Amino acid sequence: MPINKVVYSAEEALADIRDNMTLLVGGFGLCGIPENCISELVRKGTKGLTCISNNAGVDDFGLGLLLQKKQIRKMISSYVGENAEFERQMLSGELEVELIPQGTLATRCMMAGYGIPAFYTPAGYGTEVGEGKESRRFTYKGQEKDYLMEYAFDADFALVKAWKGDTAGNVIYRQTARNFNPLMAMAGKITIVEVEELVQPGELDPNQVHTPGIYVDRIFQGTHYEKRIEQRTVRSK
Amino acid sequence: MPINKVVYSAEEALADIRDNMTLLVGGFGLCGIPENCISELVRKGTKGLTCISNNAGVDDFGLGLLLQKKQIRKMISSYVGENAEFERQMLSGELEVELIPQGTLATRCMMAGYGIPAFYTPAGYGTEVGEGKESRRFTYKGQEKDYLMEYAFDADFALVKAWKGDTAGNVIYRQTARNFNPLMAMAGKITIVEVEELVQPGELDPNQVHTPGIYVDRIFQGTHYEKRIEQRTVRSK
Amino acid sequence: MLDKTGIAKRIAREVKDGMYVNLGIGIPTLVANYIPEGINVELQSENGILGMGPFPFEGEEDADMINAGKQTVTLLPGASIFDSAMSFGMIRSQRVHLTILGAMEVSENGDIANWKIPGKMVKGMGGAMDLVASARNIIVAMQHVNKAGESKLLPSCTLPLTGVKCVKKIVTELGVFDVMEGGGFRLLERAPGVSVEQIRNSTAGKLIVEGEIPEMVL
Amino acid sequence: MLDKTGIAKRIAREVKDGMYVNLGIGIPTLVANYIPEGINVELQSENGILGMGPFPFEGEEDADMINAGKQTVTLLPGASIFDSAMSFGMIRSQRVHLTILGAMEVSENGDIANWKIPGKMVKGMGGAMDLVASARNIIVAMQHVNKAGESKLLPSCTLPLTGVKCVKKIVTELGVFDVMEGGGFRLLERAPGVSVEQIRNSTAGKLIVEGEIPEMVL
Repeated sequence: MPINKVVYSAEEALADIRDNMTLLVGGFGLCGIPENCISELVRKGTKGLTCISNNAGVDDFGLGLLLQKKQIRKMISSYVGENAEFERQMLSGELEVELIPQGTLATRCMMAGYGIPAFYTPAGYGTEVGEGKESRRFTYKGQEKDYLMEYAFDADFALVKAWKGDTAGNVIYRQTARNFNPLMAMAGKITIVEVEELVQPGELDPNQVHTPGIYVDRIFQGTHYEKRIEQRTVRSK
Repeated sequence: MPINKVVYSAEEALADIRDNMTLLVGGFGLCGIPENCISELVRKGTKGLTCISNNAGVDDFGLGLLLQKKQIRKMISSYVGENAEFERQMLSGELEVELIPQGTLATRCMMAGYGIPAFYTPAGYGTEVGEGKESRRFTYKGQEKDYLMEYAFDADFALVKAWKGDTAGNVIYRQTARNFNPLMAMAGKITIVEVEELVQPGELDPNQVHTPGIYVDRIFQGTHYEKRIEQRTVRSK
Repeated sequence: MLDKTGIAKRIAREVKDGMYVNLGIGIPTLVANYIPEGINVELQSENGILGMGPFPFEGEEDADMINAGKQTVTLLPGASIFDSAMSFGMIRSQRVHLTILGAMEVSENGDIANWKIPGKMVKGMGGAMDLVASARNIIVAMQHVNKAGESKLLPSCTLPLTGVKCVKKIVTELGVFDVMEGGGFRLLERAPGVSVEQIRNSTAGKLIVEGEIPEMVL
Repeated sequence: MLDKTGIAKRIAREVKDGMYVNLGIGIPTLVANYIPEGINVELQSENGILGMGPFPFEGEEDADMINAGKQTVTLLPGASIFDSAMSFGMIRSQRVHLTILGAMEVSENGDIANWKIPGKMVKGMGGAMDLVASARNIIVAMQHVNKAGESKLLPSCTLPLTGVKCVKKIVTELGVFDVMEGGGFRLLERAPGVSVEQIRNSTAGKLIVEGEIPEMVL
């Protein structure tokens, strides 16, 4: 039998998340966010959190729910618009914010999962993102260019949303709800995945697994997904 | 319409591969090797090649076919057993060989595809693999450890074998024939993919594409796949 | 003078057959509507799409299918989905040929500022810093002057930079400009009804005008 | 004294419920056969498998489904396939808990040599250098002495190293040894019928014998 990663609720999955921990939270805007994990953090009332997440949700959904309750001490993100409470807390100094380039954010997660402590990227060189960082000139594929040294993230937990998963922790994401999720799944010291559908080992095609179960410590079937759309844009038939 | 990457033969695909170029060649042992591309290199008689490939084939198959014809000047591999002609050429000094750890080989391909010129890995630190390389001590996830700096590969062509691909260059690999193929597909200045089955855009599930077409410059349907097994191990019913 | 649509139309002519293109939010997004028939290009969206299609028909929106502007979109045949690391991997490795984005300021050596106004609410750079540090070809679509009437084509940027020496071309309501290797905005085309003099008056950075400057034909 | 099967059986007892394990070629491969019932472990093969199963039934071999030893294998339910970069990613990030591999020499500070004999044909390190540089727990399965009768447990290795200060435990035909932080092979168990004296005579490196050493029960 494969190693069983199933827990029966968000409450059980998040039981050992304590105040002042650092969490990686998957999703891009409101797409592919771990709704059940976020609700459970609100319920628990965990405080002083550092959240690494591409965005900060909207006022009344996603990480915005944690901001409302002042549970977040620091956000590490690439883009944080669309959130009035966020803005208020940031300008008043209640909330610490570190903004980093989106590709750097994604890659720092991946490198954590790949056991690579540091790497070089051109993003942010010559800007205030590069201030205080080591830089280095490389000639690569004939182009000479300056790069910043960036470090892999080191976070306590990763909270990840996937589409389907099996009890061994193998998961598949759906469409652009993939985004940062597989990267954060590899990066947490402990990785918790909530899925829309939990299946038995053998039901997923091994060839099509996005995140192998070895990266997943706990998996549970989420409930009541709202999957809110941030910008509903359509054309007429 | 998506961008069309189809060429009609190995001959057309490899037309501009010239003597003394550097090629990334996918496969692990004889599993997932670009059989049609290798045959075409034999036919063309291209000489002085540097081949980056995990292994060097066997005497009469895979890259062994190029070794027989003395078309390879240098091999960059992690493991090169199982090949008498290889051994003869290496010991006589006709063939230059650079051995590097398998994970470093894989990661140097991936980094090329990710535009990251250099990264740090612990593999080979304190061994002769580390001689002449920069090393550096990092504390990551609480462990202090020494790492070597390694560079992304810079190769002229990547020769890749996939299972199914569409005309836009999106491809899917099958089982462990995946191995180095998706990594090398990202790493070539020009990437050539041969597939067992070429399909129309829309026939592959976008969610399940392993290598997006943007990394593929030319794709063609291969023929006469032998798919030789190196070690046939079975149990009785 | 060009309106936003005009700027988008003019930029669409820079999009060539076989290109992978990343379009920023605002005017750049409009460019997709004016790519000529018969030109095969694929749009990349940095949240993980290659082969992005138009907005969905009403009632067919999928919360799991959005673009980098968080708008619901569709996929075209031959599309693929990937994670954010691979997305920026293809950007950094220059497989994405062309990036079109907006700017608050561009300097005559190609520096760009488009993410932060000190003292105001800062929303973040999103993927812009990765894009401008990576793409071989970066075209800026923007208004020539800001709301206070000040030129946005400057000797050097006053706002915090997004990237250095990266912008290759600028299209504004007044004209089309190449950013020169040695510094300076070389005027290539005037917008309909706009004079070189008008452009000169609105350009604070070094303007290079060589020979007769044609009026743009859209 | 243990035969190869005995060494494999003894090592199998180090495999605990919930572990991801990478088995090298040779004796380590045999370990899979002796993992106790009721213990759920998953085997990782560095060419890109998690959840590797036994050899296929005759006639069911698939050329696309091999292990790192290039042998045809099968997958168990819950298996997954991935590329070589991710495979070594999970190794380097220590999600693979236990690596079991052979060696030509181990030194009393945990250095290992198992890939190269100068002057002889060199086949390469394969994935061994990545594995030993990464895993938290590395167990070596080997003969105690080489064909020339010389000890393979040494004060320091004479052959080119595969990795430094990484081996945690050694199982040979003579016994089980912990490699100590401060240096030295601490004898934990004697193989059936083997005396401490025999082990001492076959061990060139510092041997630590504290108290009564139990004979192994298989």
